[in-house]
Amino acid sequence: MSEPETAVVGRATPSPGAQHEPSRTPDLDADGGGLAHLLRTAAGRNLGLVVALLILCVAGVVTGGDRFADGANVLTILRLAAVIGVVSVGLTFVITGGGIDLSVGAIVALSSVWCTTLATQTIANETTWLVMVFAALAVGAGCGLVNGVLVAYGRIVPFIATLAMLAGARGLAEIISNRRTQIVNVPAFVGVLDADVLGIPVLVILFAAVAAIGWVVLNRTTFGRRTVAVGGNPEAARLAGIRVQRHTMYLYVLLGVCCGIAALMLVARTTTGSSTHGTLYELDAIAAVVIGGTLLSGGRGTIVGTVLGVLIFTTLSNVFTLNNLSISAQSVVKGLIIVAAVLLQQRLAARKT
Amino acid sequence: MSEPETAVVGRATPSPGAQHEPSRTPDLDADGGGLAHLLRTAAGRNLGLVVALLILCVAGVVTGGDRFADGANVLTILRLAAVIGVVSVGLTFVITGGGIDLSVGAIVALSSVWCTTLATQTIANETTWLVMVFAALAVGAGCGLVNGVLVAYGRIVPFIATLAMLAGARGLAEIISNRRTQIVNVPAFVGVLDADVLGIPVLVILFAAVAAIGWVVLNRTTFGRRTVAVGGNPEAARLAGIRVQRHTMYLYVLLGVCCGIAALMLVARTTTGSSTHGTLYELDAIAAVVIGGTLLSGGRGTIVGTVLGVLIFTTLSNVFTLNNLSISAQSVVKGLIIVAAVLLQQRLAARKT
Amino acid sequence: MTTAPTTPYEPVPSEDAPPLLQMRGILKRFPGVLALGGVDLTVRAAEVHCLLGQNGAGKSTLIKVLSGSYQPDGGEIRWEGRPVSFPSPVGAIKVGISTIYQELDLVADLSVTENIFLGHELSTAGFTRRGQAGARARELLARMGHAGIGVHRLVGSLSPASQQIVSMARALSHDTRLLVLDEPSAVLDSGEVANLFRVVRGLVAQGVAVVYISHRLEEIRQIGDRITVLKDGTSVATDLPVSETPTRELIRLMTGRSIEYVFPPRPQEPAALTTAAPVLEVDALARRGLFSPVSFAVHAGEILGLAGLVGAGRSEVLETLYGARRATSGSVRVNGRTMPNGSVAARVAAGVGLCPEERKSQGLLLDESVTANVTVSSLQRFSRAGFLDHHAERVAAREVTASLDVRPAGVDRAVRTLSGGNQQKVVLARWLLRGCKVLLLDEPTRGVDIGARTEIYTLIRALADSGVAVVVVSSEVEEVLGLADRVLVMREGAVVHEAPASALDEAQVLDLVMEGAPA
Amino acid sequence: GCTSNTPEPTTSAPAASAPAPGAGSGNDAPGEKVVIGFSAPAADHGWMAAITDNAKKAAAENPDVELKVAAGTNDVNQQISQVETFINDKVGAIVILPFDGAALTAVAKKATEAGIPVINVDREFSDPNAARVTVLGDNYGMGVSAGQYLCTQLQGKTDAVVAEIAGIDSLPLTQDRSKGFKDALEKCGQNVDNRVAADFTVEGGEKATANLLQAAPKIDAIWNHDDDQGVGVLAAIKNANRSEFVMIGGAGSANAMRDIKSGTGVLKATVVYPSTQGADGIKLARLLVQKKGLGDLPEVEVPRVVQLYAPVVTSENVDQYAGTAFES
Ligand SMILES: Nc1ncnc2c1ncn2[C@@H]1O[C@H](COP(=O)(O)OP(=O)(O)OP(=O)(O)O)[C@@H](O)[C@H]1O
Ligand SMILES: Nc1ncnc2c1ncn2[C@@H]1O[C@H](COP(=O)(O)OP(=O)(O)OP(=O)(O)O)[C@@H](O)[C@H]1O
Ligand SMILES: O[C@@H]1[C@H](O)[C@H](O)CO[C@H]1O
Ligand SMILES: [Mg+2]
Ligand SMILES: [Mg+2]
Repeated sequence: MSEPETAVVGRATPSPGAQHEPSRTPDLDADGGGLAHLLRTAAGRNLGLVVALLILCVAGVVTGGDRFADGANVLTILRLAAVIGVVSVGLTFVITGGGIDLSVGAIVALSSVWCTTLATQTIANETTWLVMVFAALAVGAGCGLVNGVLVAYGRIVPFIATLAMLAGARGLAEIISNRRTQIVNVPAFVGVLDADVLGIPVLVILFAAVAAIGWVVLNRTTFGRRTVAVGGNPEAARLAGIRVQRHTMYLYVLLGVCCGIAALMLVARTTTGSSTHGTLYELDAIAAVVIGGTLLSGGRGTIVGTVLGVLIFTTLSNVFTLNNLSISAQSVVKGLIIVAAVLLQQRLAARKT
Repeated sequence: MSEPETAVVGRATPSPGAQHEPSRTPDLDADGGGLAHLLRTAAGRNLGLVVALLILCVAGVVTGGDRFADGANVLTILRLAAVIGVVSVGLTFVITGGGIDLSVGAIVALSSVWCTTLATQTIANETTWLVMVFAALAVGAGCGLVNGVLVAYGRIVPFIATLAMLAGARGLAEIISNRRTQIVNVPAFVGVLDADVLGIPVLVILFAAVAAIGWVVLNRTTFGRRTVAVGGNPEAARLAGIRVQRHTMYLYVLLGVCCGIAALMLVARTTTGSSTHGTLYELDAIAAVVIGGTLLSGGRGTIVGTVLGVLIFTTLSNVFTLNNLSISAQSVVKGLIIVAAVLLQQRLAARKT
Repeated sequence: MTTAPTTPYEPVPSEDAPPLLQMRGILKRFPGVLALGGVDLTVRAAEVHCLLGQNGAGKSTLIKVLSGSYQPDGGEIRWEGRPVSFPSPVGAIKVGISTIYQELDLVADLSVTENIFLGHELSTAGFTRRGQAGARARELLARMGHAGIGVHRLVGSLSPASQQIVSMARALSHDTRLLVLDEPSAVLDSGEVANLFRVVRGLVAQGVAVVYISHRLEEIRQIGDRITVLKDGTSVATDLPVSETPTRELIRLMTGRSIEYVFPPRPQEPAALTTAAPVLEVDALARRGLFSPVSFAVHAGEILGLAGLVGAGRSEVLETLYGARRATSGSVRVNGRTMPNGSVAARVAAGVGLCPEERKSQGLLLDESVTANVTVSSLQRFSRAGFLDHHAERVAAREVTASLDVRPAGVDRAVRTLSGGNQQKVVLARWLLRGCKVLLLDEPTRGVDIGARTEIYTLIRALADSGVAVVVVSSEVEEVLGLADRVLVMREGAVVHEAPASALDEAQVLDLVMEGAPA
Repeated sequence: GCTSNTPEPTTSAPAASAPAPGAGSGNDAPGEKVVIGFSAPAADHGWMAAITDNAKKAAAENPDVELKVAAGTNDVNQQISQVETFINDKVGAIVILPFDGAALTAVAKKATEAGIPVINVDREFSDPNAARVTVLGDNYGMGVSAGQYLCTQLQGKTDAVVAEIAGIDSLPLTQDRSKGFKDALEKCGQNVDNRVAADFTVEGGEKATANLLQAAPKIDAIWNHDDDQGVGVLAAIKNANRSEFVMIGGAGSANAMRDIKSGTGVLKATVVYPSTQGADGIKLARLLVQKKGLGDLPEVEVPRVVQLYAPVVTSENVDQYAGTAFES
C-alpha cells in the first residue's frame, strides 16, 4: 500500500436492479508487490469464492476424511478441472471483451475429431505426434476466426453467431467422424499428454500454464488492457485509437486456440476423438467464468476468479461422488450452492468497501 | 411524414463491434394506422425474417411439394411451434427488461411433473381437470418468483440465478417423478387441450392467444413501456419513479406463468409429465427471441420478431425431415441459415433507413 | 394533473409562511469521499435559485438527495415547513419536485411521448392512451417552442439538444412545484438557452420554484434571483441576491481565489503560421446526409474554431475527419500523409486526438481507473514487448492529471466517481500524455467550472504554442471567438463563412449561424 | 455373434428374465464384504434410470455388497474422474456403463492395472482387456431382431415404406442398431425409406414423429429404437390419426408391453434391451471379488463376456417378459 490515499474505493452508484457488482478494489500497488502480496490481493478480491471453496473442502474432509484430503484425490479434482479450466480461461477473455461464446463445446468436439481422423493419425505415426497437436490447434483457431469475423466484421450478436457455430461445428464433427468414436493409436501422443511429470499430471501442468499465461496477458499486457477497454466501452475504446474489431476477432481466435488445447487434453485423457466430446461445456464454462466475478456484460474479468469457479464446480462433484449422493439431490444442492456462493461473494465484497 | 423536422436525426455512431442493431426507423405516424398499417410496419421491421421464412417455405414447396404445402403440415408446424413459442413470448419480456432466463426448460419440466403426479391427477379426476392447470401455473409462477426475487432483490446476475434454478428445478422434477414418465389419465384434460376447435388445434389457438396478449401488453400497456424502460436504462426508469426491482420480479413471474402454460400444452400433447420435458428449451427460446430482433442487452423487444424466429426454426426442421436429411447435415445447414437470416435482416434494415 | 394553474401566482403575503424547501446540514458520504459535508439550501416559491460551485463541489449530489435518488447520511429536508424524506424518486415526484439530471435520463428505445410520461403514463386500466398522450406531449413541446420534435420519434434518434428538451417536457408533465435543472444549458446553444429561459420565466410566473445549476455566470445573471454557493461539499454562502452580488465575489466564493475570466493572448504574428505547411488538411470532405464538402487546413500552432448551432454538423465533421465515421468523399491529410477512410487507429498513430462530445459514452471507460483512461492511447509507451509497466503508467498519469488539477487526485479511482468537469479533464489528459500533433476538441468546456475552464483555455493555447494544431467545436460563440485564431461558421451541414477570429464579433457570428434558419 | 434373433416361444429363459440368477447355487449366501463403485450416464430416460435402480436393487439383495453410485453424467471427462475416484478409494470392483465405451477404456485399464476388476456394461470398451467381464447388450443384434420381425410382417409387400425413429443419433450404439436393422431388411429386399432421430425423451419422440408422419403420407412399418421416446412417438401417431402401419419398439418398457398386450394400437412388438444389465454387473462384480463362479456353470471363474439376448416381445410371449420390463 504505497499510496497514502484512503479515498480510493469502488463504485457505490446504487446499482438499480439486476446486476450484481463484485468488489472493485483498485489495483493498489500492482507495481510493488511480490507473489505473496499478489496472492493476498487475489484472495481478497475473491474472498467469497475462496470461502465457498474452503467450505466445500471442509465438507469434503468431514464426510470423506482421508479419501478427500488425499493427494491422489486432489490430483483427480485438478485433472477433472483441467479441460474445462482451459476453456474457461479463454472464455474469460471473450466475456471480458464484451462477447460470449456458446460454441466452445462444439469446437472442442470438432478439434478432437479432426485431430484423430485416420488420415491425421497415419501422418502423425509416420512423422510426429505434433501433427495432431497442430491439427487441433488449427481447427480451434479456425473456428474462433470464423466466430470472430462474424461478430466483429459481420456484426452478428455474439450469442447468435456462436450459436450458429455450435450447430455447424457439431454437425461437421458428426459428419467427419460419421458419428463413430475415433480411437487414438498414436502412442507417442498419449504417452506425452497423459503422463505425469514429477508426480503431477501433464494435464494439470497445462492447465496451470494456461491459467498463468492468461493471468499475465490479462493483467500485465497491452492486449489485456485493450480487452478490458473494448469490453467496457467499445465506442470509447475505438475513439481512443484501439482497433476494436480486430481486437474482438483476436479474442475469439484466442478462445478457439484454448478449445483446441482442451480438445488435445480430452483426446489424451479419453484416448478418443468424438463428436460428443465437450457437450454442454458452454454452460459449465460460462458458469465458472461468471461465478468467478467476470462481468457478463464485459469490461471486467478475473482469471483467478475463473479458476476458483472451475475448482468450486469440480470439487463439488468430487465431494458428491465421495458421498454417494443421488443425482437429483445433487442437482438441487448444486443450485443452492451456486446461489449461496454468489451471495457470499457479494456480501463479503460489500463489507470490504 | 407529418413532422417538419429535418435537422434532428439519429446519431449513427457506427456501432463499433459486437451488437447488431435492427432497424431504427422512427415510428413516424404510429397513432394513425389501422390493422393494415400495423401489419405493414411489423412486416417492414421484420423484413429479413419474413424473407428468410418465405425462402424456407419455397424450399419446402420445391422439395416437398404437397407434403409441405398441405394444410395438415402447416398445422403440424404450428403445433410444434406452439410450446416453445409460448415460452419464447414470455422470454421476450424478460430479455427486453434486461434479464435472461436459463431455467425455462427446467421450469417446464417441473410444472409438467407437478401437474401430473398421482395425487394431482386423482384430485383432478375427483373434481375438475382445472386442478392440473392450476398446479402447472402455480409451479411456473412460483419458480419465476424465486428467479425474480434472486435477481431483483438478491442482485444475483440473472444468468447465474437462473442457472441455479435450472439445476434446482430439474433436480426437483426428478425427485418428485422419481425419474419416471408420468402418464396422464385425466381424459377431460387431454380432451380439452389436445382437441381441435374449428379444425385448429387448441395448442395453436393458445399460442396465438399468448402471442397476441404479449404483443398488446408489450406495446400498448404501461407494463410494456416500463419493461422497455427497465431494460433500456434502469437508472432512468428508477428516476422516473418506476419500481425497477418489483417490475423485474414481475417479469420473471410472467415468464414462469408462460412456462406453466407451455408445460400444460406439452403434457396434453405427449399425454405425459416428465423431468426430461423441455430439455434445452433455454437455448431454443433465446435463439428465437434474439434472431427475432430483441436486443439481448435489453431495452428493445419485438413479439412479432419472436414469433417469426420460432416459426423459422420449426419450419427448418420440418423441411429437413420432409427431405429425409441426416441430423448432422441439418445441424450444419441450421448454422448457416442462422447466420444468413441475421445478415439478411441487418442488410434489409440498413437499406430501409 | 399536469399543467400548472392558469392564474398568475400571487405571492403569499404572510411573513411566517415557511419556505417551499429547506435543506439543512445535508451529509452524503461515498466510499472514501465526503461528497456533502453539511449543506444548507432554502428555496422559496416563484424564485429561481441558482446553485453555484466548482466541478465536484457537490451540486449534482445535493439535487440527487433532494430528488430521492440518493439517501442522505444526515441532515434534514423540510417541504413547506414539514420534515420529509424521500426513500425513492417516487416520493419527491409526488410532492411536486421534478428533476432534470445532469446526465440525460431517457430511454433510447421509447418514443418522445413515452419518455415524457414514463412512470406516470396516461392509461386506462393499464392500457396506454396513446392518442391523448401524444396530443399532450405535442402540447408540452409546443409550449417550450419545440413543436417540431416528432412525438413518435424514438428518443435515441434525437440530437442531444432535442433530448434535453424532452427531459424538460417530462419535468413539465408533472404537476411541478419545484423544478430542478442540473446544467440544462450544457448541450444548448444561445438560441436554445433563450428559449429555455422563456419557459422558466413562464413557470415562475405561475408560482413554480426553480433550482438552476450552471457554470455560465452570465446565465445566472439573466435568470437567477438568489444564489447558494457550494465549495468542497459545504454551502459557503446562501441566499445571495443575484442583483447585488458581483461576479468577482461569486468566483471568489466558489474557488477561494479571484480569477480573471479571460482567454489567453493569441501569439503575436498569426500571419506567420499560414506560411508553413499545414499539419491537418481537409479536402472536400463530405458525408452524404450529414454535411456537404468541407475544406480547410490547420497549421501547427493554430487554433481553428468551428461555430454553429446545435445540429449544424460540426461534430460530424470532426468525427469524420477523425475516421470515426466513413466519409462519402474527400480526403484528410496529416503532415502530408493521406489518412485511410474510416480508420481512427491510423489517425491516432499519426498523432491526431479527439475529445468527443459525449464524454461518458464516447470518451471514458467509466469503470476503469483514471490511470487506465489516461494511458489507453499511449499503451505502447508503457510497454515492452507487450508487457505493461504499471508503475511508469501510474507515475505518468499522476503527473499529467496533477498538471490539469484533476480532483480528487487519486489515479486509482474509478473515473465514474469523478464529477463531470473532472471527467472532461481526464479525457484531455489522455491526449496531453500522448502528445498530439492535431487535437480535435468537441465542446471541451461543456460542464466545466469557471476556474477549470480558464485552465483549459490556457492549456489549449499552450498546446498550440507548442506546435499542436487544434480544432475546437463549441456552441458558445464567445468561447470560439475568444479562443480560436480562425473561425469557420457552419450552418445546416455546410461552411458558410471563414474569417480570422479577430475580424468577427458575437453578433456577426450569431447572424451567420441563424441566417435563414426558421425562426 | 448373434445367431437367431427370432422370438422363441419356448420357455428356455433368457438371461435377463430370470429373477435371481444363480439362485439356489449357494452363491447368494453372504460372503466377504464387497465394495462396488458404479458409474453410468445421466439418467435422462427411463431405461437408463432403470439401469441404476436395478443395480441398487441388486446391491440391496446382497447384504455383503456396499454400492457407491456416482452421479450419472454424459461428460466422459467427468465419468473418467469418477472412476479415478473409485480407484483412489480402492473399491473392490467397478461396474461401469460408459457414456462412450472407447473414451472410458483408458481409465478402465488403469483400474485393472491397479488390481480392481472392472465390469463393463452395455457400451463396449475399445480394448477387451480393459474389463474383466463385459456384459454386452448387443445393439447390432437388436437392430437385426427388429429388422427380421418387420420382414416377417411385410411379407409379400415388394416396396413397403419402412420408417426408422432412432435414438440419440450421435451415439455409436445408435449407429450399430441402425446398421443391424438395415442389414436385416436388406435380406428380405426392404430398405429404410424415412429415418429421423429423437433423443430418448418423450418430447423428442413426439416432435420427430410429428414431422416424420408428415414426410411419409403412407407407411407400412416403423421401428422405434427406444420405448421411452416411444410414449411420445405413439402420442404423435395418435395426434395425426394414423394407424396404417405396424410398429415395433425397442428396449422393452412396461408401457410398451402393456400396449402390446392390449393389442389395440399400432405397437405390435418390441425388441428387449435388458435394463437389468446394471444389476447383472453388480452380481458379477460380487462373484468376482468373492471368487465364486457363475452358479449353474461348472466353470471356476466368471466368464469374460456375457452377451445378452435381444428377444422380440409380441402379444404371444409378452407375459414372459413383463417381469423385467422397466417403467418409463
Ligand atoms: N445518425 C444520424 N443519421 C442521420 N442524421 C444524423 C445522424 N446523426 C446526426 N445527424 C444529423 O446531422 C446533423 C448534425 O448533428 P449534430 O447535432 O451532432 O451537430 P453539431 O453541430 O455537432 O451539434 P452539437 O452542438 O449538438 O454537437 C443534424 O442535422 C443531425 O440531425
Ligand atoms: N457515485 C459516486 N461515488 C463516489 N464518489 C462520488 C460519486 N458521485 C459523486 N462523487 C463525488 O462526490 C463529489 C461531488 O460530485 P458532484 O457530481 O455532486 O459534483 P458537481 O458539483 O455536480 O460537479 P460538476 O459541476 O462537475 O457536475 C465529487 O468529489 C465526486 O467525485
Ligand atoms: O441408452 C440406451 C437406450 O436407452 C436404449 O433404449 C437402451 O440402450 C441404452 O444404451
Ligand atoms: Mg454535476
Ligand atoms: Mg456536436
